[in-house]
Amino acid sequence: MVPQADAQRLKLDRDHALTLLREMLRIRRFEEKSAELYSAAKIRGFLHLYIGEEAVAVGGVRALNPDDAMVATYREHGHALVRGISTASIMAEMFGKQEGCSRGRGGSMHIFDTATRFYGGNAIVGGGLPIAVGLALAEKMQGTSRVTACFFGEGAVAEGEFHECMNLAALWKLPVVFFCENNLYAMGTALSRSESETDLTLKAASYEMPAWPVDGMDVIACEEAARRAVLSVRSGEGPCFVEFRTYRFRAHSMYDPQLYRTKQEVEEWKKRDPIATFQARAREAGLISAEDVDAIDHEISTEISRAVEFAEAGAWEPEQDLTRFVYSEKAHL
Amino acid sequence: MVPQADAQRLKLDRDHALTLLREMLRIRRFEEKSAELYSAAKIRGFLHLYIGEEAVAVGGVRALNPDDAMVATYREHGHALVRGISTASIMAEMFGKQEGCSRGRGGSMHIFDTATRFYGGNAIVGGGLPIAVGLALAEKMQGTSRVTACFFGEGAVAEGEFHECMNLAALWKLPVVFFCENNLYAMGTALSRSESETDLTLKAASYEMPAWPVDGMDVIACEEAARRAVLSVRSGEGPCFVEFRTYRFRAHSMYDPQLYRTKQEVEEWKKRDPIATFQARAREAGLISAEDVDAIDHEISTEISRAVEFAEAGAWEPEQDLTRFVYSEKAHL
Amino acid sequence: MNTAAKTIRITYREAIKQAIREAMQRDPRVFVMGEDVGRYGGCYAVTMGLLEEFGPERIRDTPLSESAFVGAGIGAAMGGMRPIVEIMTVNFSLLALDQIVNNAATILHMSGGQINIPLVIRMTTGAGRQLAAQHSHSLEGWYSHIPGIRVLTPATLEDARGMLWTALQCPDPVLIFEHGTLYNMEGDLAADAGAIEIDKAAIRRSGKDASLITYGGTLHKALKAAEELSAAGIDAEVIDLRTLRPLDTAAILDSVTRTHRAVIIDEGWRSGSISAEISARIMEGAFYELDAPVARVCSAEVPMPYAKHLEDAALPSVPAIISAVRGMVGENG
Amino acid sequence: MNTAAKTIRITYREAIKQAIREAMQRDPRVFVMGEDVGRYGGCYAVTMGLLEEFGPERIRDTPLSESAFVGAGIGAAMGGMRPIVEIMTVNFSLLALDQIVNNAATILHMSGGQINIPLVIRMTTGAGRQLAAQHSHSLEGWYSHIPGIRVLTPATLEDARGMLWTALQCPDPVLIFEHGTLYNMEGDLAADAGAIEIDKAAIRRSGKDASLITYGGTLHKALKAAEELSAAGIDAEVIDLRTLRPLDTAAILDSVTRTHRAVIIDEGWRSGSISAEISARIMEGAFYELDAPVARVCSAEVPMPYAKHLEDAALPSVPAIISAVRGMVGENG
Ligand SMILES: Cc1ncc(C[n+]2csc(CCOP(=O)(O)OP(=O)(O)O)c2C)c(N)n1
Ligand SMILES: Cc1ncc(C[n+]2csc(CCOP(=O)(O)OP(=O)(O)O)c2C)c(N)n1
Ligand SMILES: [Mg+2]
Ligand SMILES: [Mg+2]
Repeated sequence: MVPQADAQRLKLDRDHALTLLREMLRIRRFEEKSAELYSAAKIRGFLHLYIGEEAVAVGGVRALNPDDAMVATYREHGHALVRGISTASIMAEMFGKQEGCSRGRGGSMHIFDTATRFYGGNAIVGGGLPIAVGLALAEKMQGTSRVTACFFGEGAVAEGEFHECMNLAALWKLPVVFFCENNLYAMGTALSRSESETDLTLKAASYEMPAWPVDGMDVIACEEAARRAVLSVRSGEGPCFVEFRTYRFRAHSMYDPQLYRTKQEVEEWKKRDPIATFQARAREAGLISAEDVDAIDHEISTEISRAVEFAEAGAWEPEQDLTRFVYSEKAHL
Repeated sequence: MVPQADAQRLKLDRDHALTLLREMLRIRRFEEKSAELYSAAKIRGFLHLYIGEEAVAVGGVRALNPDDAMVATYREHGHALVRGISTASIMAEMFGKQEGCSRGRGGSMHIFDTATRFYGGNAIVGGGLPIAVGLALAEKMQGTSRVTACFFGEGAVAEGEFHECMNLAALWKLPVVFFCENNLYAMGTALSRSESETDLTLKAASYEMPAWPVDGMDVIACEEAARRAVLSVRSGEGPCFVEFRTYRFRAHSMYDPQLYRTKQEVEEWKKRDPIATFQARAREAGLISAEDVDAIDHEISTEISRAVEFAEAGAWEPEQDLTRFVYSEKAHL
Repeated sequence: MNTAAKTIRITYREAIKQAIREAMQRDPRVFVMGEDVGRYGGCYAVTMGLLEEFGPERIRDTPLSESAFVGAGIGAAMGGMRPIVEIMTVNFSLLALDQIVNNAATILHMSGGQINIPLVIRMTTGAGRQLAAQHSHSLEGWYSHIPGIRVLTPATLEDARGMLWTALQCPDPVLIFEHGTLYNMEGDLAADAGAIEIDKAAIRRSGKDASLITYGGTLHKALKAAEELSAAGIDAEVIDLRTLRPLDTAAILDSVTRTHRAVIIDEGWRSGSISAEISARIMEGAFYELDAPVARVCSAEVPMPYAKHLEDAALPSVPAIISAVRGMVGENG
Repeated sequence: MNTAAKTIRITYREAIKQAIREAMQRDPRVFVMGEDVGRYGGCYAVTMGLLEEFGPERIRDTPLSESAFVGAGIGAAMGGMRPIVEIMTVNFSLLALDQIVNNAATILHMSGGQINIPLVIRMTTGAGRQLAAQHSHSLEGWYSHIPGIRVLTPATLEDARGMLWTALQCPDPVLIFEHGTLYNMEGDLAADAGAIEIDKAAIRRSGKDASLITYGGTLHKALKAAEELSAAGIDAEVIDLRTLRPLDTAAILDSVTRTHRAVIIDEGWRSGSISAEISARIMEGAFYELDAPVARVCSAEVPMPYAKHLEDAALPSVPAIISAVRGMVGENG
């Protein structure tokens, strides 16, 4: 099922290695800070951490061109950061401030940014898939060569919308790439308890859609698989499906006693931490040094503390503006 | 994928042949009469004829035990007749009379009969599938060995509910058999215009569900395939999927100019008329005679004219009873 | 100018088709997507012939996947197109409700005003054709509970012809409900009839004794009732709401302030129908103007029965409207 | 007897859990099915511990397939079971709406009274926790538009403990809406508290100057407002509707006939909310008793914003209730 085009391994050079590490670390530190701010009640509502899955967003989003479109879920801080939405505007959004990328109306689950064609942040499982299919349809009808990437968790595979969207995309050969983040659990429900067939690539195949799995803890493998898929989609061959096999290190959201899995299982997976393993690999390969890591760490923590200051300093949207944006303020587009 | 149990061909004897012919002819004549009565405005609303597909209902329903349950679609006259609901009460239902099996509240699309465990008659494409899954769940939880049969058209395969129900049934190994009536069209939409993968058995396989196709114009093959599937389901091996490859000779409903297919295509299929071909086969095999056919014809036309008289003579439910059956009249069950 | 005087004989169905044709000719971003809109010609023949004129890219037959193609309409609208999504009937729109309520209606707001969804969704609504409980809903009033969408109910040839283009210019999602009993309504329409505003109610008959407030399929029953009442010396005003969200409260209060009596006619089930909202707004805005309590003539609270006499009894009728008005004009009148 | 005097300290969450436990102990046909009800312990921990007590057959974790498992609940109820289906939140119930509206609510009627659906569906409703636009709906009033279902909104410990059993005895589908902000509400409950009737409203505080009519999450705001008003010498009565379908119109009219003034408090969006129906019924049944027009305090018509100050501004508040009452008691008071 794997398109052969561009099948050779990525050549990893120093810059590339530094970038991958920096992107993954930014997500990790950003979310560690977010968890802290949640306990401090600066961030409220639901907060879903991506910690452990960073390689997927980094590999997947980097495979896109700046003018491609993307759709994600409520667990989308990582994707938004890699896509280039500013750390400050995302943090301000989670604070509920007017300076947030969604003016504080969306919060953690609803990050939107037209500048980077980031179409959310959707809190209904499976709810973003039809949107991605429609964005791809628009590209096709307008004759562009742009691709739409749709990130979603393996839990969404059980939803009827997954089925309808896979079929529609394949039937119409739309330029959409389905990036399934299989972290083995949908809240507390293990994949084996929600799917009669747990090999998700077989499902994709039943729509005649090329599909392949990839180690979601290996950022290089993720980027390769994503680039291969995006290339195939961009070449007009219709949609592709990539299953990223990954794992969520933290709770599903901030209230989750995690009765459904053992500490030991979590510890086993942590040995495959995408950041630690990649860092070790890159060090061994002599691509990066301990100083590089310190420099990146420093750079990131500065960026994040600036973001927090920005969010703190932000303004609350005036209460009298409550009902703005229910209907458009422009009469025409 | 074909369970081996009971895999040998059915032995066809004279009685069996007479029964199959009688059952198919009853449906054919009943619906020809219904079409006539529709033009005479005795029957109103939507009327979906099954003409051409009789072998499927005859084979499929005969495979069930009297205490098994079944669910069908708005194109269900045939299934209801084979199941043993009286011709008179079905005709009265289509007349909208109180003597109808659903008291005239349901009409052609909503035939219900608890005595034969016939759970409708559903006019939402795919809408009956979850009900069938639930009926099967109830059987399993109550430890019975009863099976639930779910008939639906190939158009329903595109609905999210199909996907959710196939997975749930397979995941929980429920005693439900999916009988897909693939007549190649969903109203005017050819299967190839609605599915990226047109081999429906492959879809079933993606849920780890045994599935096989059968010639839906061959009543013997239909009965064999259905019996094999029901046997496998009853033995506790979980759900099965059978694709009956058939064809609708008439319009989708009474208003359909049939712009989407050629007369020639229809004529080609009519050469495979399940009744004519079976009759010829049975005659050749010396199992039935011309006299038999005449006798059956006579018997059926008598039954149908009696049914029409019964419907004509039926009463209109009193208007003051309009809001009965919105809520149950018994306080408890 | 004298072309303005020219009129053509046309049906409601044809008026909608001409509006679609004109929109597609004027704006290449406009396309139609839905079940059987192409080869079949539309389940109510509204799009008949458009496939031949515009081709399968712009007149898109979809699989039976309501949630996916409605959601794809949302995505396509975000992506720069101007989709007209046809859902065959309101009954099936429930399968797409999550996309309408959780995405179409919320994304402008959740994105802090960044993302518009210029989407038009058309669907048939209403009862009166003996289609029974699953095919006879009137949910347009129910939909109008949802902030973020607009709800239109064209009841005249002018509105059938003119509301669509204006809806397509609107930056927000617009739902258009076409009552199934109106398609064959024939009359004279100005040859140059075109776009028409979509947020004001209209007085279809002016009168001084009572206000009959209605919309869609029941407008014509209200007009007939007004005729008969005038024969009896009661001069009723008939208000066609035209748009259920936003409601033209000013027009309603203005009429009631002149007539001091109001009867609301609504095909929706009485409890929680739009008629309740109208009554509440009159309570809040014209209480001291009322000579009698506002009355409602709605559908009986029953899943629609198939039998004609029961369906007739369940629906608002001219006699019911007349007696409601008489009852109130009797009182301190 | 003195056990009746005994009370226990309990939360709303725990009261529901005890009701479920008791039902499962008393009736082997009762089982719970929904997303994460088992291993996770329920998204709001209502079913925590029940898996261990009753096992995975009766505490069934389902895949993310709302339409299928709600429909399966309908089928299982037809098949002799007494399912309690948990939909995590009302927001996701939209994915199952077709099954609820087109099957659960219609089948008793379409089958002419033959087939009952003794199904209970529980779901969390309401806002107040900064969950933003896709997780903050209050649609219980909207659901009560549908004939054929019953809608319960327990707002007290007694009702949380007692309504479920009575609902399970009901031969028709019952939807129970639990407001998310009530789960942690703690108080004293009679040790022998048990089943309680489900079709009468209750006076939670009697008063003579105005009727505050409400239900669910806003009951407690209304009671607080009544307290503050009494300090100001205004004696407000507080009616807890308890059941939104069927509405206890007699109780509403009786109260208004005594107080001559009414304010309806409803967390639903104002237009087309249940508050409109209540106002309309007062218009129709107690118009001449009113000293002032009925007022409504509802949610602002906006997809719920994430930012706390905006969410607070969007929801009914104690001050808003107080000023509505004061405004009216001023008038001809
Ligand atoms: C339609 C719907 N049902 C249920 C939920 C509640 N919910 C939120 S996240 C989640 C788990 C989703 O799991 P998965 O798709 O694997 O994504 P992950 O959280 O693992 O990244 C559930 C059940 C929801 N948001 N939407
Ligand atoms: C959810 C839904 N969408 C659309 C329709 C309108 N409709 C009625 S029958 C039909 C075609 C169904 O085709 P198929 O499932 O193949 O069954 P067949 O009519 O061929 O027996 C359609 C689109 C419907 N009843 N329900
Ligand atoms: Mg997951
Ligand atoms: Mg078909």
